[in-house]
Amino acid sequence: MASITLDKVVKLYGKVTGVDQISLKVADGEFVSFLGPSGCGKTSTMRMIAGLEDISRGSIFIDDKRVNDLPPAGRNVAMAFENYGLYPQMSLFRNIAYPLYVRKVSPTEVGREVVRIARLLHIEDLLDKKPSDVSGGVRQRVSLARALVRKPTVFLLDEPLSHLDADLRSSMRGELKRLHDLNGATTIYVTHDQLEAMTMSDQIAVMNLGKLQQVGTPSEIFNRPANRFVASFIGEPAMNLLRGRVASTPEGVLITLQNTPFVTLNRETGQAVLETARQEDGVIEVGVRPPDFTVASPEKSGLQAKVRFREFLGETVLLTLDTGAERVRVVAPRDTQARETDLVSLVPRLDRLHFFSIESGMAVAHSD
Amino acid sequence: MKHLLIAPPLLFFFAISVIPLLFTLGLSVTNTSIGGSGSFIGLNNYAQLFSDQFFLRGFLNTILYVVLGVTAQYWLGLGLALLVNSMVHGKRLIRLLILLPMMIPPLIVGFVWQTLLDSRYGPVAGLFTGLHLKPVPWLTDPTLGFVSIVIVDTWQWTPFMFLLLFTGLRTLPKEPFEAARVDGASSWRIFWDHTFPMLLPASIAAILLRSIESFKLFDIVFFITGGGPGGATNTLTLLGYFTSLRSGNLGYGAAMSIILLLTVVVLATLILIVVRRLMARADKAGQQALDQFLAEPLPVKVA
Amino acid sequence: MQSKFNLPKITRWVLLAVWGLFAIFPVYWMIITAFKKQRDIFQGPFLFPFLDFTPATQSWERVFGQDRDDILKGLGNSLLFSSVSALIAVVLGAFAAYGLARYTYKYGPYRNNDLSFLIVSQRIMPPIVAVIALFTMFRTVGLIDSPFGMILAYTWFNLPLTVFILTDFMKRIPLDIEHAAAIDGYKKFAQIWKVVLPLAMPGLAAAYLLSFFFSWNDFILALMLTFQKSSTLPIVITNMSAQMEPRWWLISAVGILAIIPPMLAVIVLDRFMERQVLHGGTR
Amino acid sequence: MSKIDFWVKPAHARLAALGIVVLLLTSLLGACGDAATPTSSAAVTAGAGQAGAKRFDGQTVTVAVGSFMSSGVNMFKADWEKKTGAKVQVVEIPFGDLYQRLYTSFSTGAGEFDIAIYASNWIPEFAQANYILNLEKYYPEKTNWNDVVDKTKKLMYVNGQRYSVPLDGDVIIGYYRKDAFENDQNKAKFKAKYGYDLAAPTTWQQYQDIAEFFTGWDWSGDGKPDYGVLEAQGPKDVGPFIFSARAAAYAANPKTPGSLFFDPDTMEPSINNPGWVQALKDWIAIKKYGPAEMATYGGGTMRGNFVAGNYALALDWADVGVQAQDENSSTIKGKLGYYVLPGSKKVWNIKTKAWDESSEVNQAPFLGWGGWHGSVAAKSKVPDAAWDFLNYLDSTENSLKAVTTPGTARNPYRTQHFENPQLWADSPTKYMDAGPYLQVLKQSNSLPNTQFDLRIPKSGRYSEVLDNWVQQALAGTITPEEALNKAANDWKQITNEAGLEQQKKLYRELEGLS
Amino acid sequence: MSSVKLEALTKKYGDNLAISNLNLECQQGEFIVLLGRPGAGKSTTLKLIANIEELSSGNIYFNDQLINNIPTENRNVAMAFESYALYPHWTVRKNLEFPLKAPGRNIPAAEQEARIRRVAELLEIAHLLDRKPSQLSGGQRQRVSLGRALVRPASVTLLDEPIAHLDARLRHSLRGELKQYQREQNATTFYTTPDYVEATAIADKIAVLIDGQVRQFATPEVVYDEPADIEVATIVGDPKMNILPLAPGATRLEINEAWLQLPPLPPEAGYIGIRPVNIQIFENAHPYAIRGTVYVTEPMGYEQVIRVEAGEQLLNIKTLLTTGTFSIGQTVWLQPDWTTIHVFDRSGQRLKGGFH
Repeated sequence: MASITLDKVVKLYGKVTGVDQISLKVADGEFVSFLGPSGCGKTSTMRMIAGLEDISRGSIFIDDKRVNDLPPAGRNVAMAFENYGLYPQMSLFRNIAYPLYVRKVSPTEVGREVVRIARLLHIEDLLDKKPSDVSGGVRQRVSLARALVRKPTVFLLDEPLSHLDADLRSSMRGELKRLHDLNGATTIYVTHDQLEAMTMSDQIAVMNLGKLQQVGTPSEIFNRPANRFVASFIGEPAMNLLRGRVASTPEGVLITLQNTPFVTLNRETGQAVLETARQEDGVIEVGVRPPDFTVASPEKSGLQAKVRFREFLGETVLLTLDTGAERVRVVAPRDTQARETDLVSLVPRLDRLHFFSIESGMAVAHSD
Repeated sequence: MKHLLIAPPLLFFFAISVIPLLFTLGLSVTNTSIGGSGSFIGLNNYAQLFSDQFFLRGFLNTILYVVLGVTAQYWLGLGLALLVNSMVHGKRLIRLLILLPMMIPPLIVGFVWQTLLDSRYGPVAGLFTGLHLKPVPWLTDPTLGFVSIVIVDTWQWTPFMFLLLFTGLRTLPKEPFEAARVDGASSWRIFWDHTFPMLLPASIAAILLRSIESFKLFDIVFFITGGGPGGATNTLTLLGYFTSLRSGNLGYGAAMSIILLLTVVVLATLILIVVRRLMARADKAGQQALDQFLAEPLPVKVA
Repeated sequence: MQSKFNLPKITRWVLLAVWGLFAIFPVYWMIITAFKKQRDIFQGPFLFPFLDFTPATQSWERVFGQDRDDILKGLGNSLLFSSVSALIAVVLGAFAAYGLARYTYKYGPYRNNDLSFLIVSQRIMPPIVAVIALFTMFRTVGLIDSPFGMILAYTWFNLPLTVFILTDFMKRIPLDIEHAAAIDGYKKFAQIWKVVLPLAMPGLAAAYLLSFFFSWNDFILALMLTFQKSSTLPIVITNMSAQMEPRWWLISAVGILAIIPPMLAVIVLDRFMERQVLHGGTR
Repeated sequence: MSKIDFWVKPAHARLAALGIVVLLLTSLLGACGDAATPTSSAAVTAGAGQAGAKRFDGQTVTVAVGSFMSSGVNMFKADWEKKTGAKVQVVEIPFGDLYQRLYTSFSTGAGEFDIAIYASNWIPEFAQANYILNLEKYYPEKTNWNDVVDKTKKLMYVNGQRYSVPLDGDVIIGYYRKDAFENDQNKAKFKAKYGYDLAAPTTWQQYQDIAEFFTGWDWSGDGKPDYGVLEAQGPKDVGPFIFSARAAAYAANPKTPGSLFFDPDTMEPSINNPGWVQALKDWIAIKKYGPAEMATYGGGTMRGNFVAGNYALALDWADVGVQAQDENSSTIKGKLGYYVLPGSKKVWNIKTKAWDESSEVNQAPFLGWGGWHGSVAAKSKVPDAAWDFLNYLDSTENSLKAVTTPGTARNPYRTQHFENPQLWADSPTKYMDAGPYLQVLKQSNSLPNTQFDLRIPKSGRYSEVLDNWVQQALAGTITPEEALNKAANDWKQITNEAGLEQQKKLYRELEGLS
Repeated sequence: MSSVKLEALTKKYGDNLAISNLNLECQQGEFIVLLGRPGAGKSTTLKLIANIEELSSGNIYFNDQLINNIPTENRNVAMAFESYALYPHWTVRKNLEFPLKAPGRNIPAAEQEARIRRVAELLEIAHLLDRKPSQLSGGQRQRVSLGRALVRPASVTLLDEPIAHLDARLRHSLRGELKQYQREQNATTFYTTPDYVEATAIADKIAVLIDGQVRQFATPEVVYDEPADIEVATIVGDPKMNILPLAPGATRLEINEAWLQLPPLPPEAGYIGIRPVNIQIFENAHPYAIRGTVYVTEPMGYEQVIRVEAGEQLLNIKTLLTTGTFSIGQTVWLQPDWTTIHVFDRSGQRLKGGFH
């Protein structure tokens, strides 16, 4: 078991900066996800922790020991690869046994361990097969088994579920979570899928363009996104971001969308919004998650919008609406009457609004 | 449509391969010589071959050339491919340089090496003298002459091996190798456990191709030693050429050619089998310890 | 990057340098020999121009003077035969390889594998087995010493190789890309021409290059099947040196010329071979 | 990272395309160049036609010639073409493949060649098979016939009829380094060691002594140890001729003429008799007086090496003499001495099966390979033009020009060539001291016991077999006796295959016995 | 722009039956989604329509004309491949141009340009037109592949999981736009996906494919509310509908020594199905509830999915995050809402009618 500390880690590819000054602490036994779109530097960061790539600048510590110059073998980390990285010429048994074998573990011990892990992952019947003879799901589990069998201090999982079909992905998600719960090893999990990060992690580190955007628990990330990027990356469908004018009124701070009053904030929340807006031509970005609108008849006060698409999702419907300048998505109960081309009024939940600076994109306030 | 696609090579096969083969087969059972008509003499030519010490020597030489030359070329080519593959910069230039020997017509190769190895005015001898060693009679000692040919052949054709193996290396997936590094395997282990076995198909193809080409070894020997001293460096192709075309003994030469062909076919098959076995064993040797678990009943119960 | 063989960098460079020296030195030797007089050759070893010996242009005077026509003829013939026969071998080989990769053949007991073995097995046959018969056949139809005959012979010689190399490449081209072309409204020939062949480019380039090398370096077929008109460079050089005196300075000079075309071919085609054409086409 | 996606960069694409286009264009140019040659010659012919009809207008004479002899032909081609309006096409055939090529061409009757220029050794075989034309009807018009050296004349006759035009005289002679031999110190040292004066060797024993004497020390003054001797001992080359030349002294007994290669009565091979064995032992013995690579040297390499200095003695045709005059190759211009092939005081007698010993040295110069001759193919469609061209090559003026030009492979064969050393000094060779050279050549050609090479059919195979076994003995894998016995066995087989009686008849006739 | 009729399509690979007796009929301009798990035969069906795969038996009609023997290039179908199948040696623009320039199409250059522009804007790839596929991300490649299928007029447009690899934002916006675009073109569209949300969102009609057969062919609402059988029911909905087997003639459900009274059911009932949102979860013992152990919890935004081990069953429950926080191994009580159950017979077929 180990903690991991990244101290201003930088990765340069020629002149391109792949990872820009990442500092992060992963506590012993934590499950931390690196989340971000492809090319955001999350995989590079993990590979630097694994020792597969050189660290251009900064330091990485495992248990307070600087590991910059240690080869992968010296770091006692185990890794599962996106494409599984199985040894194609070896049987599944040998694949799983390999890390023990190179450590010259006694044969009996190897056998015992491999079988134990294989049973845990329900692949004990397939051990004499070659990777090419088994399905993606099995390969994925073999890859995990190979990482698990070593009892490493740190687990690195690089998008291990991305090539599985939906059913398997959702069940493996649960299995992985349970596995972590059982063995408690420090785990770093790289993914571009916000759902995976949200459902599994203790902490999420959201990354974009090589930079760390926010670190926090899933709930923090979801409810108090640090900036526009985090806000729109987390949650599906994505948060609506709308431009609003800010004005100070006696009742509080009034936000106007499309020249119609949208919401009035109390003084405490409004102050920060007001200050930011003053520096930015009186404009602010309002974030509203699609479930946080209520669809009402057009005569009700709220954001006026015309339904563009109505998509049936089972329990709910997803409405895509035009407000004139912007497009808004709303998740509504399936009995909502609005049909395509209908005019409706959208009423936001006042306690779930987010405000971002137009220029910097940083969160200014959250109305909860 | 599909028949049309494959017609030309098949046509070539029948027109320019089968007919000459039959022709040569026919010649080999006669005593035809240039300057005289031949008559049917059955398998006499073949019988004679096996008491002909030049032929036997040439036969042995040919096989040794193939075995020694191809082995040397394989390991050197593999080493070079690994080295170049691990480079980040300058790959293209290095590759061009490595391929250079392959581009030189054997005739010129023959001349260059003949002078290089000359014990009197060759730079190799100069090097030996410079190191206070006795110059070695590279071309005039039967054994060394043989070794020299292997060296030159290796010089010229290692690039070919390199080319095939390098291409093979580049098509390997990279994740298993990273996995092995994380799993804690040393470079040496990674090579034996992964690179080598995964390169197996490319290796077999390369070895087979080179072996087949090696059997045709002719020009280098022709230009460097002419088969000497005393026939110590003769190859079957060289002998066939001299017998058929220089001394005009077409029937006998044809019989030699046929034996050569048979040898190639048999040895190519054998090499295929042996190489596969050897490589499978090399793969296994490193893994034997693990293999026995599969045979053993799985010993432990899991809670 | 993959399968990084983690020797220390220095060791790697040293090993490469050792091989480099071994590979390049004979070429260097050839180059300096082209600037020696014959007596310098036999009194050597002289390694450094201006230090050991005074460079002479004797060989180049002959190359561009007395022997120019012969050398040009040899060079021209070699280029013509090698480039054209390699082209034909690659085109025919590509079509055959496409057939073997995409269709199922059944001629009596012969299936795809047997057919490709038949084709490739021709390469196993040492030329010495066939040359006498070939000579006789070519004489009968008047192909001796004709460019057409030589191109035919080299095509025969190289076709098995190109089929062998290209079949694998063709198999690697995803079927879906061809299907896409069909969906887009193109007939089979257009599919092959516009889509398959460009994608097989690295293979085509490699096959072309190897064919070119083999034809360029051939000695025995040219020896048998040409007299004068169609002599290739190796034959011209052989004739030039012969037994009167070993004009190694001259051979070296021609040798330098002889390396240039294959080197150009490598430089040009190397770019194609490096290309990962398939990259990006599919998921 | 280092991968450059080719298609990404149009500049590269264009460059590559350009490269391919250039490559193809060059090849096409090559083809055009080829095609252009006949056209331009045709133009020349047409031009000549306008000037007035010439003797062989529009005829083409195709000449097959061993590769390195071609310049001796090419240098006269244009002149003759201009004179006669005919066209000459020279077909060079690699030296080693000449016999086989000519044979297949003649025997399948394709009539590709009008003229064959080849070894005189093959004349009997080709004449007998009617592949070449009997030239008697043309000879009366030849004005310079009498001038040809006697021995060379004899080479042209089969059944008393002439079948060739001589272009070259081949006899093997000895060379030595005059500068080393005339050095007083060396002389004294030699005398002290061997008890007789240092001079050009007259016996093989002396040859060996001298070789030993000059081996292993720097007598040439270039700072490196030198060697006593250089001979072409390489396989598949001129070895059999040099070896036969050495054997002649021991095995060509004037009492039993024509017995060098076979017993003319039985056609039993003589090559395994003690005379030949002695010659082979001698030949093996001199290996240690030359560089190790001597075992790989053919005639050409040997010549290049010898004239570069460092060797005291050599055996060769007349070529070394000419080549030594070329200062690009040679460091020994003006330092060369010559001698008729050494002889022996004992010579084997095949009849008595014993050595005939005498105080007289038996000298038997050897006309190895027999020299280049030209013949007209029997199937030629333009025999008159062919003859005329050969005659032109052999004209008094041209032959002299040819033999005095280096690199023609043509050596003196007419008395006129021998008689005036000044002509040599004035020639392109600038042979300033040709007198002694010509003297030795002339003498070698005209001694009573001068030996012809083996000229019966299949001579190529006989010498191939001999070469194979002798090479074995040289390499030390078998004894000289064994080697020659095996060679003799193979010779018997070849003779039987070709027909013993027929071979015997021809052998006797050519040796002037029947 | 044709109507399409698939009649008894069958496709065998060796002895393997990939498609067996598949029937489907659609009107011109309809948007049909083939929904099914990987390997259900969705792609194969599209490939049979395109004639990329050869029919083993059956008939295909476009506009009531039998087209079995018409080769691919003459069928005038457009297709986006699951593997993208872009031409890697050409730029995006050339990739899009290629189908427009095909022999016989004779589309004026100006119209070609206009079509490319339109599609490029629709798919947000206008800025990528001069790049090669190798310079694009996976999602961009997929959009190019989709663009190549949409750029030209076609009798039928076949889209094989065309937006599966786009990021969430694009997937959501493109879904609607895609349907809108096809409607404007009046194009008949076949669209495959394993994702029921995508299917219900976009389809005029969904054909649920299982083992090479159409199990249900209906509007999204019908498929969701009245799944034809258990397998359809478990494909549509995430997390999966919980399926509980019934003992023959059972009137109550027994789990973990507790039992729940069932509503009256017909005797042939073999299974009941209940969607995860229709089970309530309690931290404390609750009347009319069964006991279970939390297997795993998955918070997602405002909601959470809790998997609970109850007897032999692993039940999915979807509820708001505000319901409470549960940890692995915790004991919980579950109460289904009987008014929303689906009832299936022993072979898995839906039993009609309400049962509450």
